[in-house]
Amino acid sequence: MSQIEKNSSLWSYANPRKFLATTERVMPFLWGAALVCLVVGLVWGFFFTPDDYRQGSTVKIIYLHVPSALMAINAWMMMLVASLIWLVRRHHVSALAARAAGPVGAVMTLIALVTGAIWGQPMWGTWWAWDPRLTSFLILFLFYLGYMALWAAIDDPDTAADLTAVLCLVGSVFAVLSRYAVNFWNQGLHQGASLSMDAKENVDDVFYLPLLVCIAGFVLLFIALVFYRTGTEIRARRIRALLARERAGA
Amino acid sequence: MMPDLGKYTDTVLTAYAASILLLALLVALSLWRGRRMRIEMEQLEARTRRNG
Amino acid sequence: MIALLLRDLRLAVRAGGGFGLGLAFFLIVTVLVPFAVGPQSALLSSIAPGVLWLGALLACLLSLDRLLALDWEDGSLDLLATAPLPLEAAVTIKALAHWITTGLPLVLVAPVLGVLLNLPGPGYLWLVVSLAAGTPALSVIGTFGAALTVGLKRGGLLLSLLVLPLYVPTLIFGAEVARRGALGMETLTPLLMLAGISAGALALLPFASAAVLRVNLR
Amino acid sequence: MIALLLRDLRLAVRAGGGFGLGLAFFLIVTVLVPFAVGPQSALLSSIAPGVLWLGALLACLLSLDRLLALDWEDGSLDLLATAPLPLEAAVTIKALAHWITTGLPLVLVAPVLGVLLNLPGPGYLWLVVSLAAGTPALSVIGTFGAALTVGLKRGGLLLSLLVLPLYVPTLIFGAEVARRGALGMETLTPLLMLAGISAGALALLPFASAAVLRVNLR
Amino acid sequence: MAECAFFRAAQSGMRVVMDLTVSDLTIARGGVPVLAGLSFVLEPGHALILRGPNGIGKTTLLRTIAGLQPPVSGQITGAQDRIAYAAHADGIKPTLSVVENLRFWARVFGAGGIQPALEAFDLTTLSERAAGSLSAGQKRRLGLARLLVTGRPIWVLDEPTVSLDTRAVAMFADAVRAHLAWGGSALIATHIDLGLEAGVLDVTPFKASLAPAAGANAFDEAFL
Amino acid sequence: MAECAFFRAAQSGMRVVMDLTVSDLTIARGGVPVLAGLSFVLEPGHALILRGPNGIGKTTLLRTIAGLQPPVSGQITGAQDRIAYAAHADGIKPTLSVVENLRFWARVFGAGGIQPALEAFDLTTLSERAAGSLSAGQKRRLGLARLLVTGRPIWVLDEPTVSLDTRAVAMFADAVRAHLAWGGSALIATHIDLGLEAGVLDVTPFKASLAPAAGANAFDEAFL
Ligand code: HEM
Ligand SMILES: Nc1ncnc2c1ncn2[C@@H]1O[C@H](COP(=O)(O)OP(=O)(O)OP(=O)(O)O)[C@@H](O)[C@H]1O
Ligand SMILES: Nc1ncnc2c1ncn2[C@@H]1O[C@H](COP(=O)(O)OP(=O)(O)OP(=O)(O)O)[C@@H](O)[C@H]1O
Ligand SMILES: [Mg+2]
Ligand SMILES: [Mg+2]
Repeated sequence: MSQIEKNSSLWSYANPRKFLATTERVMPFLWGAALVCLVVGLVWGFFFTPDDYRQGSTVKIIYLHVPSALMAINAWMMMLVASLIWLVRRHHVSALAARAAGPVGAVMTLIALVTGAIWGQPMWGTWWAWDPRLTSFLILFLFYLGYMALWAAIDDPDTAADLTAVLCLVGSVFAVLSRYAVNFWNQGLHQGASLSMDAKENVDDVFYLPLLVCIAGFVLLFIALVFYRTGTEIRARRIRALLARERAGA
Repeated sequence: MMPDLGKYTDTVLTAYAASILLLALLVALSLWRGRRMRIEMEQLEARTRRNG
Repeated sequence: MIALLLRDLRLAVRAGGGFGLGLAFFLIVTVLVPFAVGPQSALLSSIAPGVLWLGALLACLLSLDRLLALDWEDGSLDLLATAPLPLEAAVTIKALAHWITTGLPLVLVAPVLGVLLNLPGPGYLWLVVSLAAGTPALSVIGTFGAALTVGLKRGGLLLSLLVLPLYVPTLIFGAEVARRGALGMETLTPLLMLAGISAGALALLPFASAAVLRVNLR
Repeated sequence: MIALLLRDLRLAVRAGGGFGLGLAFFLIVTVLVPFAVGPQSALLSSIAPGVLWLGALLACLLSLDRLLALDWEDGSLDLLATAPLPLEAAVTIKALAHWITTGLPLVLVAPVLGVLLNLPGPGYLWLVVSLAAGTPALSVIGTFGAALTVGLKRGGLLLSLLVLPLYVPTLIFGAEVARRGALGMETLTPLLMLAGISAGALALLPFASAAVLRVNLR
Repeated sequence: MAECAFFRAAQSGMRVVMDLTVSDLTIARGGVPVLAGLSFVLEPGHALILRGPNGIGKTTLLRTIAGLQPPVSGQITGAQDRIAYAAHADGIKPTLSVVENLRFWARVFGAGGIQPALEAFDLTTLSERAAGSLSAGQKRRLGLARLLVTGRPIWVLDEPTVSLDTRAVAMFADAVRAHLAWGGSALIATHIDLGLEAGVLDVTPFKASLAPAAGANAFDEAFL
Repeated sequence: MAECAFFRAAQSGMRVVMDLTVSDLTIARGGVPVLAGLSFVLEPGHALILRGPNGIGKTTLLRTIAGLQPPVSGQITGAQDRIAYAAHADGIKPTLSVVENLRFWARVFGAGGIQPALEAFDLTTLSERAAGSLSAGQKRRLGLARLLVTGRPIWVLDEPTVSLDTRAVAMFADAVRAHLAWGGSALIATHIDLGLEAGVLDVTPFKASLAPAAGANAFDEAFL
């Protein structure tokens, strides 16, 4: 263990024990902060913002829709980075973090899809339209499903980590390709991005500030969930290793 | 207390209910599995220590 | 390399016809569509290019699971991995054999099936062109999926799940070429994209497939 | 008998999710259709019932090859044939397990996918009813096909080829129920036919399957 | 054909015990007769070892006796529903655990507990392992343990000791001896010495000549 | 690691001949170490028989040496591109004939004719038969004949004589002797006596202890 203490770079968190110890300490704060941001943002948005002149009270959906849509993409990004780290440096924690993020990302995607569909009903008169933004989210959801299914289907953890990492890489390339393909195929109905730097013209401050709080809440929740679930995965692997040794020893 | 959501009451409420349900489900499942793994690991570690 | 290609082709012919079956599936899916959606010929002719592309894609997909799994089960892959041939080459050859036995016959037979679905006149040429440009990508991407799932007993459905989203860009551009062609519209842009995807997949994916296969063999 | 059913269900769950994957394939085929035929919602909604039925049928079809082939390969079928259980019962149980792991989930999830294709309002009920009445026939017929092709290495595509024509009547009546339902028309006649096919297949085909299986085992 | 059946009290209550009688059997594989004119009687409490060079037709013979394929001509009596067959493929599901695999077969054959079977082949420590993660020999032990849970009196075994180490071969021999003592019988094709006290039948002399035989089937024979 | 490589004239021209050296090898299966601290040298012209009870890790060791899986720690030198591996599954295509099967592997390995291989395992009379219609022992003979057409100097064999009758075992022993005489070497895991003059390595003493080892991987080891 001494060699680990000497090693104070960021990589030292790739040690499962250290990772567990550290996250154990910050978990309560993370959960707390996530909860506070979410509650404040959602309550603010739901109770204390006015209706939009065109969309009526449905704008309130934006406080769930946009943060979850952002996190859906960012979760995949995080998985991509974690997969690369695993492939290059072979830190097990990073592979397990990618695995832990998968279902979280999938649920975020699902929330974006569901809120979008519910929103679409009054706005566009349909639950679902083959708009490029919507469509590419559906494809993203399929990538999440495939990624999770592959993890679940393979027994050997290192094999599973390697294969899912490569899938994540190749999948990212194809997800981007799909985005362009879908755009080409159908120009859509969906709002353009308005959360850019000069966003103030598009979205009023009244909506903008609580939205930012909600986004912060989703980000924090994501981090908390991923840390927690990575811990769970580490323990699951430890259980596996202990059981295997016990049996082999018996 | 409840703001007037006009003709979109159902829409907005379903959206909130669905999302919060999904989030709660995710968190609950994570916590449940997390707790199980933690307990199982501690039991196993205690056992292996006892057996050498 | 040639030996491997010849063997794979020979096996495809011997095993009850690697060709025949892909084609037959394509044929039957195409035939079932009118039963499913109803026989109105205007409706059929408007969905014809799409259905043909989708049928070709599914026929490709279904034949993927025998691409590597048989060699895995009988130990040939272990032996190939220890042979002088680099695994990247072996994987590419296998994709090529898959294309010759599945993609190529699909390209050739698609116009005939177009007749069944009332494909509009100018559509035939573009259907063939788009399939010719797109099916190699389908084979190469499929090989990657097969390499991912090779260790799993009957990974067939998982294979579909992994491969289908990867097929989306190819399908979109391919069907777009055929659809625009059938309507007499400009087809250059999607055709270039389609060819680009094929070329890119052909150049890069064999490395991913070989890497994944090595992991699966250990 | 219960032991066999439980084992098959357990195997389906263990093998990376017998359920999940059939569903996933259904989902993916449905999603791919708009990419292939274009995004116009009127067009989509007019082909929706047919496409959903076709998708369900293909998802069923794809999972057939693991229905008996795995048991054949590892020798379980030899052993089952020498066991006290009559082979007819074993085959029926296996078809039932297939329906529970594939047909039933398809029925439940079909309405969700209907949304993606703009299925008209009244169509949802009839889609579910028709799938519930028709999928048992798909499983039983599929088991027969699987029994026919069980000895063949990767009979997957041959299986499709044999089974698809047998699926035609089920598909026609099933899709007809769903289509008429979506248009608000009378559905009783095709529904009765569909139920009749299911009942007949269930009553007679297990004997054929068992007979065919015995031949294949020797 | 006088069927020689008699009653006998056995460990698990009263059972009908009878000989397995094979008379003037001709068997074919892939349409080609491989063994002809084979006759033997296997009595309860006895084992018979089949020997013969590779490709002579031992596997074909065992499959015929197990009822998996019909004989070309000749009679097999006393086999119906009394045979436990084990070959190279032993019906083991890799995703199920050792116990789940065994319990399934025990329930299909309606026989009793699996504990004795596990103990006889030293599988207790492996019992929760997925069968797919066993080594070749461990898997084979599981396949043999299945025989014990069938409760069937006649074991028909095709090269049962493939991949087994010497200790496991001894376990197998013990299991066969116990089975014989209980009143069962065994028919075993093997190339190696099992250390069993058993009759040996070398099938080499029964190799089918390829001249078409006269008889009931001679009419078709030239064509088939 | 001094690599002991030297030149030697062999039957098929000049070849680089060197020892296969395994030093302090630890191997794992399914994430669990099975053998640890194994070292041996296999010189050209020699055979080494691996022995050990079922499940000790022989198959895992052979796969590691063949390069199909990475070792946990330790070195293997002289194996790269010099190994012909043969296991239970012998890569035989049932729909191809015996000759087609052999010729394929001969061309993949770029080696010479298949006639000597056919003759060594008495396959000439079967040469046009589809491999799927062979009996268990005939199939195995075909799998072993493949070794001869690879032209590789080190044979790594996992239970090669399964299903073989005594005559075929003798053929196999002759083939190994000829290979050794030619300057090749062989590493064979088996449970039975092959009648070869060869060193024997019992791997039982190298069974990995399951206490986590210190070393490069100890960093993660506690968890994995
Ligand atoms: C199921 C369908 C839908 C999906 C998958 C979806 C997806 C997305 C995505 C990915 C974003 C991107 C966030 C960003 O780039 O900043 C977004 C933002 C947004 N969506 Fe949706 N959406 C859906 C339906 C809808 C509907 C029906 C409406 C309302 C009519 C809507 C309104 C918005 C708005 C207002 C934004 C914020 C745009 C911005 O200002 O950035 N969405 N949605
Ligand atoms: N499909 C087939 N067509 C023609 N001949 C076949 C076919 N299958 C097997 N044979 C031949 O039938 C013969 C009997 O095979 P069988 O498997 O019964 O032999 P065996 O005695 O079990 O041999 P082994 O000891 O090698 O297992 C063999 O010579 C084999 O080549
Ligand atoms: N996926 C796995 N997970 C855990 N343990 C495994 C896995 N696969 C194999 N093992 C164990 O690894 C050990 C080594 O297996 P291996 O096949 O190398 O043994 P072997 O010496 O070849 O035995 P045999 O003589 O029976 O062939 C065995 O105890 C086996 O149970
Ligand atoms: Mg045999
Ligand atoms: Mg072994």
